[in-house]
Amino acid sequence: MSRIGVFVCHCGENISRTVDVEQVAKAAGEIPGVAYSCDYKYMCSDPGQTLLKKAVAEHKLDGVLVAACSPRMHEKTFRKAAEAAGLNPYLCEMANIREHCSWVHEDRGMATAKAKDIVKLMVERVRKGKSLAPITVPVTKRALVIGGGIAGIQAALDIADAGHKVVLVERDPSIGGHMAQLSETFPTLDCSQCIMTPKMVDVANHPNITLFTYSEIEKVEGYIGNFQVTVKHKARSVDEKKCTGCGVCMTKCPKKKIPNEFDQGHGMRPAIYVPFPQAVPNTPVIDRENCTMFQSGKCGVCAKVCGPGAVDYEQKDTFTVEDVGAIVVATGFKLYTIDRKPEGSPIQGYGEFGYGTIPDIIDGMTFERLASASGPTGGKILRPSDGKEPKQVVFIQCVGSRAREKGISYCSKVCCMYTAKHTMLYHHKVHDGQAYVFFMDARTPGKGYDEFWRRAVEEEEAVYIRGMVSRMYQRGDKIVVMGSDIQVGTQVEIEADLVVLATAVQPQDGADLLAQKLGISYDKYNFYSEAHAKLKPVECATAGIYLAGACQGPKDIPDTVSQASAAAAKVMTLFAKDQLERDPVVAKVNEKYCVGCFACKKVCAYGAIEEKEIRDRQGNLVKKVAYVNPGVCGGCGTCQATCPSKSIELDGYTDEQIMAMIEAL
Amino acid sequence: MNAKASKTHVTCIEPAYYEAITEAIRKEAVQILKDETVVGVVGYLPGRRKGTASPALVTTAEEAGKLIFSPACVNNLSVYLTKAKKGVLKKGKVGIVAKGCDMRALAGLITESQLQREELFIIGVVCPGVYGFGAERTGTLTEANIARKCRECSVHLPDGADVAAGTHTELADLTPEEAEEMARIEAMPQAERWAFWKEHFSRCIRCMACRQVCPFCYCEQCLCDKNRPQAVESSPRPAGNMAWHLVRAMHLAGRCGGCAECERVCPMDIPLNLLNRRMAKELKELYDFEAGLNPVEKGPLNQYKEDDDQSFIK
Amino acid sequence: MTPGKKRLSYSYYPGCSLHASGREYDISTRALFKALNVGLKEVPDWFCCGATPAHNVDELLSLSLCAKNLSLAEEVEGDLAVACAACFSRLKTTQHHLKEDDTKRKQVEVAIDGPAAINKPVKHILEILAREFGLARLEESVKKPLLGLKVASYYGCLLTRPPEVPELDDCEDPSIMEDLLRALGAEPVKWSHRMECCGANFTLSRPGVVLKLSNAILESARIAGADCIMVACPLCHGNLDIRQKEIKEAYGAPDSTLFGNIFGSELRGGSAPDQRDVPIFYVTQLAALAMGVASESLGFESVITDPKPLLRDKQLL
Amino acid sequence: MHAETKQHDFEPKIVAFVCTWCTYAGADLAGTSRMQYPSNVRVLKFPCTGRIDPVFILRAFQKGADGVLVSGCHPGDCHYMAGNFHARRRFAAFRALLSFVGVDLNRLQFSWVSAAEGGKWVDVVTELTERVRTMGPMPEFKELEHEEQWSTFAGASADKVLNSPELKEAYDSIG
Amino acid sequence: MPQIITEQNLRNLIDLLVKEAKLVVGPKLSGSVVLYEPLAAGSDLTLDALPRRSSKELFFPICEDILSYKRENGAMKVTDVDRSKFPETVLIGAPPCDAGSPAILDAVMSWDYNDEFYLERRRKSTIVGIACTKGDDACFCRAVGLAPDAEGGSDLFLTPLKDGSYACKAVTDKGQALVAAHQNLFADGAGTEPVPFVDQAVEKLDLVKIKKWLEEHFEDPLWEKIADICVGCGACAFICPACHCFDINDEGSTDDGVRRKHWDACGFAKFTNHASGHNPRDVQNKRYRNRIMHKFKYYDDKFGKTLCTGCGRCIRACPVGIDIAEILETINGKED
Repeated sequence: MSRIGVFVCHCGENISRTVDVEQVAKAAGEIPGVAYSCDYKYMCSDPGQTLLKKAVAEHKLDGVLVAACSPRMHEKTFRKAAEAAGLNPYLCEMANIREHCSWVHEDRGMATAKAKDIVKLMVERVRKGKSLAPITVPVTKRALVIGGGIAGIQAALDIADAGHKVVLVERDPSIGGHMAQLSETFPTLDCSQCIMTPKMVDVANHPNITLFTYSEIEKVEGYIGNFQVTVKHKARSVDEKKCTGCGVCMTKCPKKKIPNEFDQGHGMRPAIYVPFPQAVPNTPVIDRENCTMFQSGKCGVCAKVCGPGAVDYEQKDTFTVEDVGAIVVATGFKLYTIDRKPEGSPIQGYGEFGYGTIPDIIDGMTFERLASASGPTGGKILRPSDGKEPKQVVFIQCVGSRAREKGISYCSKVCCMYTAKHTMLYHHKVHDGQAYVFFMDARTPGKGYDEFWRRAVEEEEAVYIRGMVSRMYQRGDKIVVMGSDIQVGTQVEIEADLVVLATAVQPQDGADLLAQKLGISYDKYNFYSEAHAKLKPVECATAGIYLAGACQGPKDIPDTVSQASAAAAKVMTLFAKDQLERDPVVAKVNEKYCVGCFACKKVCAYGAIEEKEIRDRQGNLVKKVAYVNPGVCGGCGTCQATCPSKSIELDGYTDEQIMAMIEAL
Repeated sequence: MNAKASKTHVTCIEPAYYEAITEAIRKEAVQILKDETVVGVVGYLPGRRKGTASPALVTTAEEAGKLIFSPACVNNLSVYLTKAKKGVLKKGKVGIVAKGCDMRALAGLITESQLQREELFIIGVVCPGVYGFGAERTGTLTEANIARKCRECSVHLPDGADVAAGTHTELADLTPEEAEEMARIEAMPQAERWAFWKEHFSRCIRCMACRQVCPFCYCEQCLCDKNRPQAVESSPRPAGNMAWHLVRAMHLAGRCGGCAECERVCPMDIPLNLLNRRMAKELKELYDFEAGLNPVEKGPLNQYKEDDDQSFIK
Repeated sequence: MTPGKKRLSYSYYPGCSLHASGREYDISTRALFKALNVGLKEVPDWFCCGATPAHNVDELLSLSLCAKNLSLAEEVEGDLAVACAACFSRLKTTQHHLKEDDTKRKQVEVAIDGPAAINKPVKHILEILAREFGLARLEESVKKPLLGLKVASYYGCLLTRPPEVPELDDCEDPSIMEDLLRALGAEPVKWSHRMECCGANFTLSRPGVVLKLSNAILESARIAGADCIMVACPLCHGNLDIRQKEIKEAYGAPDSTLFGNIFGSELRGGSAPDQRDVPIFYVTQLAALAMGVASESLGFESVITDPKPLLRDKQLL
Repeated sequence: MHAETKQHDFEPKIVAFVCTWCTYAGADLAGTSRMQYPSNVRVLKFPCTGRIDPVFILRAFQKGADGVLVSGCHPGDCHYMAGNFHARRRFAAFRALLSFVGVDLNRLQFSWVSAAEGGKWVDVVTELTERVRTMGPMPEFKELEHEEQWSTFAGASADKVLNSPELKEAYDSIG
Repeated sequence: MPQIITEQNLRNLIDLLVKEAKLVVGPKLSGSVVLYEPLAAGSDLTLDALPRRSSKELFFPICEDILSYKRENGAMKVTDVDRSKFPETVLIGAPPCDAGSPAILDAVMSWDYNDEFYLERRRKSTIVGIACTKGDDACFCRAVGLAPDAEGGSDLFLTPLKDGSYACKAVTDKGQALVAAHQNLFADGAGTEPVPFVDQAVEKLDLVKIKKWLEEHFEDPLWEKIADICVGCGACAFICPACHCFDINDEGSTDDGVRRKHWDACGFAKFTNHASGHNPRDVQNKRYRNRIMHKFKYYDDKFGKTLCTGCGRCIRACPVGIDIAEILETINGKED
């Protein structure tokens, strides 16, 4: 038999005006299990709290109910007071007779009756409640950043500058990402590489950063504060420790005509290469697919010319396990390839545009490379088919973006601005050329953005045609662009020398697979989902994993950098304490009765539920049951409602508590 | 009764067809036991009384040679593979004779991590139908004595079995009594529906036969056996009975493959499968989900779409 | 173990054109289905689907016309096969609207005095051939492959648009006709105007428009090196076939206005355009030919642009 | 401003199962804004609608609720990301089941009420309370609670046996 | 002096008894099944089929309240059920396999503890048994020592005659009293020939031999063989006229509730589950063995009776076709 104390607060007159608090206290005293009840003017005041503490001691109370305002207001206050009196704070509850009663009802009789009922319900809740101890989780103060684009670089630098160790993993041979490919950046037209490469060098030189390029995430285990991440280091065929980065191997490599991915396939590179001259690390890799040595076993020139003997054809993929406490995911984006319908994707292709079959239809990133001083044309705008300078260039916006009929409904956010930038760069370089832009509307919400766009239209003479393009085809050496101008209300055809498509921003290939390894959720396009669209835009639902950059949704550079720094700040907050303390309202499994159907695991949004093997003393597998990682559990209780046998139970909201409350109705 | 008798009885299937299935099952079962592919085979043996058969767990080739298949082989044998009824067969791969409707349960159990496909050797039966409960159990299976679920069978081909016994594939076109009954109940005024079910549930004696034959009632602790807290009264009174059957229907929603065993075994003739079919229909309409067609990752109530119907929510 | 594949069988809505100007389409469809041993049973007492005019004048009328035809079709067993792209579009559009809009459905059901068969599956001949009968089976059944025949497959406006109605293929970049042609042994050409409008039912009211649009299509096919054009619509067939002579007269001169309002075009002029005759085939004519159906029963006599010289040239006659 | 407190013949018992983050907070807002609504509702707080088991609703009806409200965060606003999405499916199914066995769904209301929607909370509660008030007490589950198998009646007291009208008539005729 | 009663008078008798404020219970069509239920009139009586549940529930209800409790002002108030309100009851139309069950159960109900709930109902009841002319291939009453015309347990026994009337025999004083009170409905005479009985597939068993075998074979491979397929439901026990296990449950809250007694079955996995979690009958065949042992050995040991009337209900109802008659035949045929 429990000994519960009920304290009914007048809240000045806020409650007592409509609720007969004395009666409520009296009725409470008659509820089975209540050992003491009283009413008091201000329970939250110091004397009120003292009253509570004294009563706990005097009447040997084992649970406390304060009938007062909303628990959202003072639950913490009273739980602290109860704790000070020697009770477990979770055995202190509040009955909300102010917001839910005295303030919303006028009839004194009805309000008093309701207040009594509320108290009765809550007494049952306290009676069936359990002592709970806060959950503590140790924190490994080392972070993993996945992706070495501007987002990953920024996050890694911020965390490292705060004094924590960081592991930065990049899939490609060099960090830098897409930003390193850009020519100039809007809205200031400063050179992308000029602002990017110093940051790349900072990463390489930072004592707190361990950089793994040409590496991928193989497996992720553990939970917030305690992840074990297996990193796969792909065989570079060049020993990073020995290589001095002299570059002789690259100049001597006999196979030089391999389309360079960094230049969107428009420049050439040898089989042993660094993607671009400012690459970090400046250590080449051998592209085994295209290397004569690997394909036929004959060549070996690079090994012969390498002074330090760094070239190693026998190198294998290696794996390391990194212990980290937090993970920042910054895997970035790719541009939508529109010539075909991607396998298994909800997105349709744009076969009618002839992309992929007509060489002079290129995407925005290719145009960036053409306009870049370090690009394949040395910064001259020359079209791919015949190297001529295009005099009429058509830019088409929203290719794939905002195209519901093609399966993508979102806006790619950066295209309006970079297309405007492209028209300017083009106009600066080809003075007698004409740029046309097909667009739906120009979206320019950013500092200095609209001014920039207006400059493209008003000063740089780009012709903006509001409308979409239906079809393009080659006619002679021209590309016929058939479209509409909805402002004039006519169909338009332009014979263009070059067409630039502002194709949609999409998550990187394999984003879904990485999400599955990390146990984070992603939307139908494979963009990673934040925990809350407004208030937790950086956190993943899975505790300890944070998002930065375009992997979460299309973003421009300033937004990406902001989010990366925000993610870094979140990591630092986590690392500020040695132990992570969590509310003990988490689910627990009754292993005796769990039959391992794992319905709970299927509905858990946090990935908190694991499969656990139960073995007998001989080590034979008896059964598999669910196990809740208390460090990860969010405490929603969806698992319990789903479990048919109720073998999983949410502390603080047990079936026994709820049933008793319903019984008391 | 009489109205039924005056109907022409379409002969659904010749007895010789069942004999052919029997032969095929025996051959396969003997073989897999002989070559030790499996540790045992769950099949059917004839009962003492004419027109009856019992489930059997055979472990020797000799016993396997006596297995049968007939219209009396009504049981869904997958129940013998679930945890709650475990321990009767040794660990290892098990052979099982399964009709199309039973295979839906197997698929569901695989979905729910209760079975592994590689631990099963499924002898699928191209089932032309079985006897209805309480129907005439002798002679040919006809429209008069075929089970209600078989009248609207859509899964008589055991897709996904290791081997299939039987070749006959054409089913007679019978009136879908179950669907018609469901439509009849749905068309009733609300109070009449309540009266209909109240009468049925009040008769329930809580013998738990429905639960015990159900392949999906494999919980080690049934919610309805729990007493702290007691979510459902365990005493056989109308109130607890109603709660029990509603809870069960809810727990089976999205999982039940429609073998109708619960309804068949009910000694009080409560049309339990109607509840399960109603839920299946709802989930099909709302989420385009049909249980047990294949092992899947998640059932309809273990997943969601952001644009799920919410017209009922204010 | 697997049950033997049932013989495919369809109910059939030919539509007015196929009983008049597009008779070749009808007879070749019947001949082809017979050759493939696919059942085809004409819906008794069918009438006009309302085509393009009705829905521009009276929506309820246009929906009711199709709904009534659909309920007539419901009486005949098998999915409803439709050859005419316009009829197909109207029937599917009607089903689409009535499924989406309960109020409309009720109005229509009052008008036709019965339930609207909104769930009767309506299939275009193309999807029956390529999907239901199947390309593989079709390829197996070919007796006389159309080797060396370069065909421009012309979809026109209605077959695939809007995507949610016909649900036939990718609406702007379909491939079903090309796939079919390959199965028949012919060579589909890549060309630019396969999705453009031929002018359709402006054929009487504004022939000038039709001439302009159809010319663009024919010219584009010639540029792509096509020997002929394959269509799946009697209206397209009419415009492209019957008007070839007129088009030559109107656009024979090199300075064509083919490309409309061109910004700063430097391409005008040049050599005189190619003036080859381009025979227009119905998909069923070519398919039936490949199946070895006698050419006499495919209606090649009744078209204006004579295809026989081409077929003889390719040794297909 | 002060509306006259009406006396009603029937005060329905309304039980509300709400999530703590949105609807409970919304109800708090209604309080701080001093909005008025019928006092019939009794609120049970859950962390999330995802925690709400259909059994609770059943139990509430069995224990005498005349109307039940289940309310949580709007889709996409769930504090736990997806609890309300799971709840939405679960309750869609449960409604179908209740309706099939003859429960009037007018007594069971689902709603999304956010922490900012104090007004909506008032509307939802008022509407449900008044609707149920016009419907009268919910007889089904309550009656069931007092019914027994016949042989049990034969034990407790003879008058309980008279559950069927004919039987009652027969016994009444005895005088 | 032999007497007969016409079918119409039998129904009239029911009408009269109802008027006398007696609870008259007999086979009645309830929905699609025939059950023993209170009859409102003679026309309700259905003698076409054996009711699905046995008549034991008349004395041993599926579920009954024992007491109710409520905490008031800190003290627990307990209210007992008033057994004096149990009505006078007449059971009409029970075949020997049902009518005979109280004769078996009385022993256990009044053994070391008098089950007053059961006994009070027994005292207030009169049983009108009827010879059984139906029967099917599941029936085996002859094999357990009863017969379609066994009078044991009946106060008044009816035998169907070929002309549709019934020969009556008052077996006990209660039966005699019933006839005496309604003498005008009965006529003197032997009547026509009785309706013949149906042959039974399992005619005779040596119950002594079976008991002996059971004594010696607590452990035997037979148990696994016959009962591994048992799925552990309670259908057989619940519809059995002789099974009498029950469970007691408090329902409601800890402060306000009812203590209820209701049927239980040894087939349930939780039947012998100890609070410790240990279960002495840990697998299903041990539970099924208990069912056989209890019926054919333990009960006989204690009370000298077989706990089975051969009604065949469990055979018909078993979801997996376990056939108790077949098992008994098997044991009966054992050499050792």
